[in-house]
Amino acid sequence: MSTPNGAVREITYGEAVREAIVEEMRRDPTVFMIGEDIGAAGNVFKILTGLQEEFGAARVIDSPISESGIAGIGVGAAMTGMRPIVEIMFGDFTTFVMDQMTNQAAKTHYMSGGKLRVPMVLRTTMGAGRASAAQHSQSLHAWLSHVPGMKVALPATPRDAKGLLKSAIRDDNPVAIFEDKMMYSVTGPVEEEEFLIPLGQAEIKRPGRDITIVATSSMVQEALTAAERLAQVGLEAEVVDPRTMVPLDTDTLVESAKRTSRAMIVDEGCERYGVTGELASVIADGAFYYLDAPVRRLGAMNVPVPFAPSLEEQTIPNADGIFETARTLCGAA
Amino acid sequence: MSTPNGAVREITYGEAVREAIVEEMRRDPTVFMIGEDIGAAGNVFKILTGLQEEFGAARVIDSPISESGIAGIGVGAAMTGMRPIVEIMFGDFTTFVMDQMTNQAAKTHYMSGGKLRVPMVLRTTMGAGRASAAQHSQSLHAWLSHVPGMKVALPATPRDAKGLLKSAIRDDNPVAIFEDKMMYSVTGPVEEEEFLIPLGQAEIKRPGRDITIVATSSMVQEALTAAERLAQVGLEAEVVDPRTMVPLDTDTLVESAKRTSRAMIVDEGCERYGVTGELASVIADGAFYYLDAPVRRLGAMNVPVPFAPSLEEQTIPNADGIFETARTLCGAA
Amino acid sequence: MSAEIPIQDVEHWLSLYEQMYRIRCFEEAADNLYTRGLMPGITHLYIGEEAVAVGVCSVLRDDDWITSTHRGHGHCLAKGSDVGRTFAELLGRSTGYCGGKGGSMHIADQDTGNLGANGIVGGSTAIVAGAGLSAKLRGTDEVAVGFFGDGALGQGQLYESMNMAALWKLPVLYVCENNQYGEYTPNDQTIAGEILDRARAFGIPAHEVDGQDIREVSRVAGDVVAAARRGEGPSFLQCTTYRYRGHHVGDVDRPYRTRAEEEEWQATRDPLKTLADWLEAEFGVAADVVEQLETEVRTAVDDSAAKALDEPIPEDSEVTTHVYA
Amino acid sequence: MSAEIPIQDVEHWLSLYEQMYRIRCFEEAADNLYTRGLMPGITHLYIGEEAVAVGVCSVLRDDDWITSTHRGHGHCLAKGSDVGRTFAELLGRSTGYCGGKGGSMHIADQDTGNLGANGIVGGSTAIVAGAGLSAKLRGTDEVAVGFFGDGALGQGQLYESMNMAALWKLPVLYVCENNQYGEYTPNDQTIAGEILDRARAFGIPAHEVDGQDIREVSRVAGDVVAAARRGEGPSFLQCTTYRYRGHHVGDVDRPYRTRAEEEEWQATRDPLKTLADWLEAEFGVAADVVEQLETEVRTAVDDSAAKALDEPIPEDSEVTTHVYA
Ligand SMILES: Cc1ncc(C[n+]2csc(CCOP(=O)(O)OP(=O)(O)O)c2C)c(N)n1
Ligand SMILES: Cc1ncc(C[n+]2csc(CCOP(=O)(O)OP(=O)(O)O)c2C)c(N)n1
Ligand SMILES: [Mg+2]
Ligand SMILES: [Mg+2]
Repeated sequence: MSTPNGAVREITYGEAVREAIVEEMRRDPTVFMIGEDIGAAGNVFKILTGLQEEFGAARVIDSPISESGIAGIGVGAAMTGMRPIVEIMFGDFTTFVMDQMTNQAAKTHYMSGGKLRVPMVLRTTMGAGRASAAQHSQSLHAWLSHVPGMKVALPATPRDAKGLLKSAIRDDNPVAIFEDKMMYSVTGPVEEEEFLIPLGQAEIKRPGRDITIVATSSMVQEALTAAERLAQVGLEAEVVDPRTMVPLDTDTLVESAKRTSRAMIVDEGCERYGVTGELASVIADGAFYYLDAPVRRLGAMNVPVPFAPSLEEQTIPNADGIFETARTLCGAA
Repeated sequence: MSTPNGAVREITYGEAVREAIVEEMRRDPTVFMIGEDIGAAGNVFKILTGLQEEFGAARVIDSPISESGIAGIGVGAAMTGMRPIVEIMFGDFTTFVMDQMTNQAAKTHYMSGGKLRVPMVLRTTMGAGRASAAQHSQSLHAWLSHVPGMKVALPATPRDAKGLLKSAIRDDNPVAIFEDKMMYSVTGPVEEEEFLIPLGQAEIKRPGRDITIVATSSMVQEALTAAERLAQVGLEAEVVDPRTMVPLDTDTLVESAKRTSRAMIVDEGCERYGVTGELASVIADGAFYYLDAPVRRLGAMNVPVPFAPSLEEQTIPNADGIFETARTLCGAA
Repeated sequence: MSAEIPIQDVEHWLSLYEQMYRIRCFEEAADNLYTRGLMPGITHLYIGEEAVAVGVCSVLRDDDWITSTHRGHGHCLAKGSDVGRTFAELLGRSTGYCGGKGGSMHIADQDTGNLGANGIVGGSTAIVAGAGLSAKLRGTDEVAVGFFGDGALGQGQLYESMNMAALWKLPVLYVCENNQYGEYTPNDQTIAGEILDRARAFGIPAHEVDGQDIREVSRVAGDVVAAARRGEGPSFLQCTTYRYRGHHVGDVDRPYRTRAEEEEWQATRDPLKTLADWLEAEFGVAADVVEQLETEVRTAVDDSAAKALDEPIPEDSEVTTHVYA
Repeated sequence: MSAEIPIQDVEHWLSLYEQMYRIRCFEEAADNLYTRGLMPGITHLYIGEEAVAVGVCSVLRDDDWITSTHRGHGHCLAKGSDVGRTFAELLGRSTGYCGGKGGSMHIADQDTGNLGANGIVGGSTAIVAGAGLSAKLRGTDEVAVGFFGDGALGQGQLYESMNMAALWKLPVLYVCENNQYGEYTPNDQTIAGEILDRARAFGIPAHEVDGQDIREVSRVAGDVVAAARRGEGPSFLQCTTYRYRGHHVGDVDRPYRTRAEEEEWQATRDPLKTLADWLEAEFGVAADVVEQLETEVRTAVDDSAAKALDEPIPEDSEVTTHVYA
C-alpha cells in the first residue's frame, strides 16, 4: 500500500469510519447522522461509541426501525441544506430504501434540471462470514451501482474507509458506502493528518505483471493473500481495487489488464447480474486485443447465504479460489 | 419467428397476457390476482378488462396503493397453498417490493431447507418512450435477476408473453415478469390451442451468420429492424432473445456467438451494472477463442429518463444504433 | 364544522380568488394543450381542488417548504411559481423550471420552496419530514408542508414519517387531499377505519377541513402552521375535495363514477363559486368585479401558454447534464 | 385488566406450564451452547416472554398459521415443533427443521403451520395477511397469527397490512410482543402516540394484555381467534412483556437498562411463577408436583441438546440444493 507521508498509526476500519464522521461533523454543522441504535448504543458494531455524547441527540439521531422512512428523511434534509449520513444497519435492509434512493435521491438533481441537490450518504454493510444466514449476509452493492445519479464506494482498508467516507460526506450527490462488517476490527495504517480519497480513483494495491486481479472490499485482502502465494509459484499478480463502483476508474482497470494481458474479477456480491459482469465487460471490451485469456469472474455463489458455517464458507470467494483461478488463467495463455 | 402448428391468430401483447391469466385462473382455482386498479378498471393499460367480472372481486383483488404490502400478501398466500399473481403497475415501483422479493420470496425455499415454497408471479412493466419521465420509464429487471431464488422473464412478443406467463404461474418459484408497456398494443401470431414456453429457453428470432445480436424485450424488434437493414448491406445478423434472464440459456447465446464470431447485447435497462454486463461476460468468456471483436453492449444511457421527448429518445437503444454498432463490429474483424 | 372566518380585508380574499382562478385557467389550458397534441405525455389536473393548495400556501412564508404530488400544478403556482415557466416545463422546454427534464410530474422550484412534484404516490411523505428536521436542525422556524392524496394513505412510509415527526416534534404539516378516488378506484374500497385516527394514533393533532372552502382551509392551516412554527410539532389536515376531471387528461369517460356525482360537487361546492358568493355577501364585491379579474387572469394565462409553445426545446446535449452535481 | 379466568381443568394449565417451562429450558440450553462456543452465529432468547407464545398458540389449531420473528424459538415450540429438531437447526445440523440452512433466525416448520422466523423486523407483517387471505380464498376457517416485536411498529408495511386485513376482513391476529426495547433502545424513544390506536385507526379491535399472565393471554387470544374464525376479521393484541436476557446471547452488559428494572420484572411478573402460584391457590397444585414436572422437562431438553450436538452437519453439496423448487 502506498504509504502516506506524515505520521502513520494503525487503527481499525471501524475507528477509521468513526474518525471520518467525527472530523466531518466537527468541520461542518450541517452534517448529521440518523440510524437505528446509533445513539447511546453507538451502532450495533460498536463503531460509533461516544458520537452522540459529543454531538448530542439532535445530530446523532436514534431512529425507529424505519429504513425507508429515514432514507426519505435523509433525502428531504439533504434537499434543504443539510448533509445527512443515513445508516442502514445491514446491507440486507437496503431493500427498504430502494425507492428513496432510486426514485428520489438519485434522480432529484436531474429531474429538477440541476436545481435541487441531495448531498446524502447512505452508510451500510455487506459481507457474509458470521453465520448470520441469508438475511444478514448479503452484498447488494450491485443494485445501487445500476442507478444513474448514485455514487457507490466499497472501501477495502481503514485508510480507504476514512478517506472515501470523508469525500462522500462532502460530495453533493447521494453516495452509498458499503462497509464489510467482518473488516471493522481489521487494522491498517491511517495517517494522523487530514486527507481525502477522491471518489472514482482505483488503487493498485499490489503491482504485478502477470495477471490483473480486480478485487473489491474484503476480497482485496483475499486477493493480496492469493497474490503472495502466486508469487511463490512465480506469478506476479497485480491487485487493483476500484474503490468506487461509481464513478468507475475504467482507465486504471483497462490499462492494468493491457499490461498483464490476463484479468479476473473478485467480488462478494452474487456473481449473476452482479458487479463482476460490468467490471469484466469493461476490461474485456477495453483490453480486447491485449487479452490472452477470457476475463474470469469470481463472485459469491448464486445461492442465498446458508446458515451452517461449512456451507456458508463455500459461497464466498477466498484466497484459495483466487489462487487456483489465477493459476489456471495464466496457464491458459 | 417459429410458427406454431395449428390455427394462428394475430392478437396483441396485452390480449396475450390476459389470455394467459384467464386460462390459468380457469384451470387452477388457487390462482388469483392482486394489484392496483386491476378490478373494475381492468388495469391502467386496460389489458385486464372483464377479468374481475368473470372471476369475482375475491380472485381479482383491487388493492390500496401498497406495493410492499401486496407483495408480502403474495408471499404469505403463496406459502399457504395459493398461486398469487401480484401486479405492480409500473416497474419503477418494484423499488417497494425489493424486500419482500429478495429477503422473503426468493429465499424462503432455501432457508426452509426445501419445505416452504413461494409459487408467486410478480407482473410489472418496463420501458421508456411515452414521455413519462424519470419515475415511470425505468427498466429495472437487473435487480431481481441478481437475486438467487428469483426467476425473471422479459417476453418480447405476444406469443412469448402468453407462453412465459403461463409457465411462470405454474412454476413453484417466485417469477418476475417485465412487460414493456409500449408493446401492449403490438400484435403478433399466437396459436389458439394451449401452449407453454419453458422458462430458460432462448429463441433465435432471426438466424444469421455474421453477428449475434442478443436482445431483450422491445429491443428484439429494434434488433430485427436493424437486421433487415444490415441484410441490405450484406450482413446477416442472428437475433437471439434469451426470453428469461434467469434461468439463462447460456448455451444458445454462446453457441450463436461461436458461429458468428461477433456479438453485441441490447437491453433497455441502464447499461452500467445492468444485465448487459452479465450477458456480455457470459459470451466473452464462453466464446473467447471464437470472437473476432469485443462483445459490445448497448444499454440505456446512464441517466434518469428525461421528460422532453427529444432527450428521452436519445437514452434508449434503437434500430439505428444497433445497425451502426453491428456494422462497426463487423468491420472491426 | 362552522367556519370562523378570520377578519381580513377584501384584498386578501380577492387575491386568493385570483390565485385559485389562475390555477383553474392554467389547468384548462394544460388540458387544451394536451388535447391539441401539443403536450408530451399526460398530466393530472387539479381542477376542483384549488382551495386546498391556495388555502394552505396562503399561510406559508416564502422560506417554508412544500412537497407535492403527481397532481402538482396547483401546489406549484400557489407557492409562487411563475405560470409561464410552469407551462414551459409541462411542454418540455428549456425555459421550464427543470429545463424540460422533469415535466409535469417532477416540476420543482427551489426558489419558492417547492421540493417537487412526485411521480411516486407517497414518495414525498418522508421527504417532507426530512425538510422539517432540517428546518429544526438549522435553527430556523421554517415549516414543511407535505401534500399527498388519499391514495398515499396506502403507503407505509407515511406512517413511518408521522411516527418520527411526532417523536421529534418536527414542524411538519401533513395535508391529505382526499378527493375520494385513487385513479379509478373509490377510496372506500382502499381505506379502512378513520383517516384522522391514523394521524392521532401517532399523537398528531388531526383536523378534517372542507377543502372546497378556502376560508376554512386557510383558517385551520394558519392555526396548525403557527403551532408548528412555535415548535409544537406536526399536524395533519384531511381536506375533503374533489377532482372535477379524470385521473389524468386522457381519462375522459370516467366509468368509475357518475356524472350526477360530479355535477353535484361542481354545483354546490365549487371553491371559486363559494368564495365569490361570500365576497359578494360579506363585502359587496360585485359580480362584474370578479368577472373582470377573471378575464385578466385568463388572458394572462392563455398568453403564457402560447408563449411557452414558442420556447425552445432543450439542446440535445442536456441529456447528460445534471446526472451528478 | 382483571382476568376472568376460563374454567378449564388443571391438566390444561399444567400442560401450558410445562410448555412455557420447556421454552425456558430450551433457551437456557441455547445460551449455554452459545457460551461454550458450540453454536454458530448468535441467537435471540425468548426467556421472560413465554406466556405470550404459549398463551396465543394454546388457542390455535394445528392448521392455523403463525409467522414469527428473529426471537422465534418460543413461537416455534409453542406451535408444536420438536425440541430436538429445533436444537439441530440452531446448531446448523442436517436434521434441523431447515437442514441447517436456516438457523435460529429462519427456522420454519411447515408441518406445524409455522411459516418461519424472520430476520427482517416487520418482514412477516404482510406475509401473515397473505396467509389469512389464503385461508379465506381456500374456503377454510384457518386463522393466521403474526407475532412481531414493538420494534416492528416502526415498519410501514405493518400499516399497509392492517389496512388490507381490515378492508377484506381477513382472519388475522396481530400479536405485538411489547418487551419495551428494540435492540438497545427503549421504545419510548421510538414509538409516538398509542400503540392500540394504531390498529384501531384501521378499524381493527385492539386489546392490551398482560403478556406475563398466560391466563389473560389465552383468554383474550381465544376470543379474538374465535372471532376471526367466524369471519369477523382481524384483531390486534399488545402483549406487555419483558425479555430477561440481552437482545441476543452476546448482549450481556445491557448498559441501556438497569439491573433493578430487570429484577423487578422477574421478581413480580414472571410468567411461570405467576401461573404456578395460581395453580397452587386455585387447584392446590403442590410445589413438588411442579418441581417434578420441571425436572423431567429440563432433563428431556438437555438430553435433546446433547443429542443434537451429535447430529451431522449438512453435506457440502447441500449448498446448491433448494435454491429453486
Ligand atoms: C408508488 C406508486 N404506486 C402507484 C402509482 C400509480 N398512481 C399514480 S396516481 C395514483 C392514484 C393516486 O391517488 P391519490 O393519492 O388519491 O391522488 P389523486 O390522483 O387522487 O390526486 C396511482 C395509483 C404511483 N404513481 N406510485
Ligand atoms: C428491517 C430490519 N431492520 C433492522 C434490523 C436489526 N434488528 C434486529 S432485531 C431488532 C430490534 C427488534 O426489536 P423488536 O421488534 O422490539 O423485537 P425484540 O428484539 O425486542 O423481540 C433490530 C433493529 C432487522 N433485523 N431488520
Ligand atoms: Mg385521490
Ligand atoms: Mg422489543
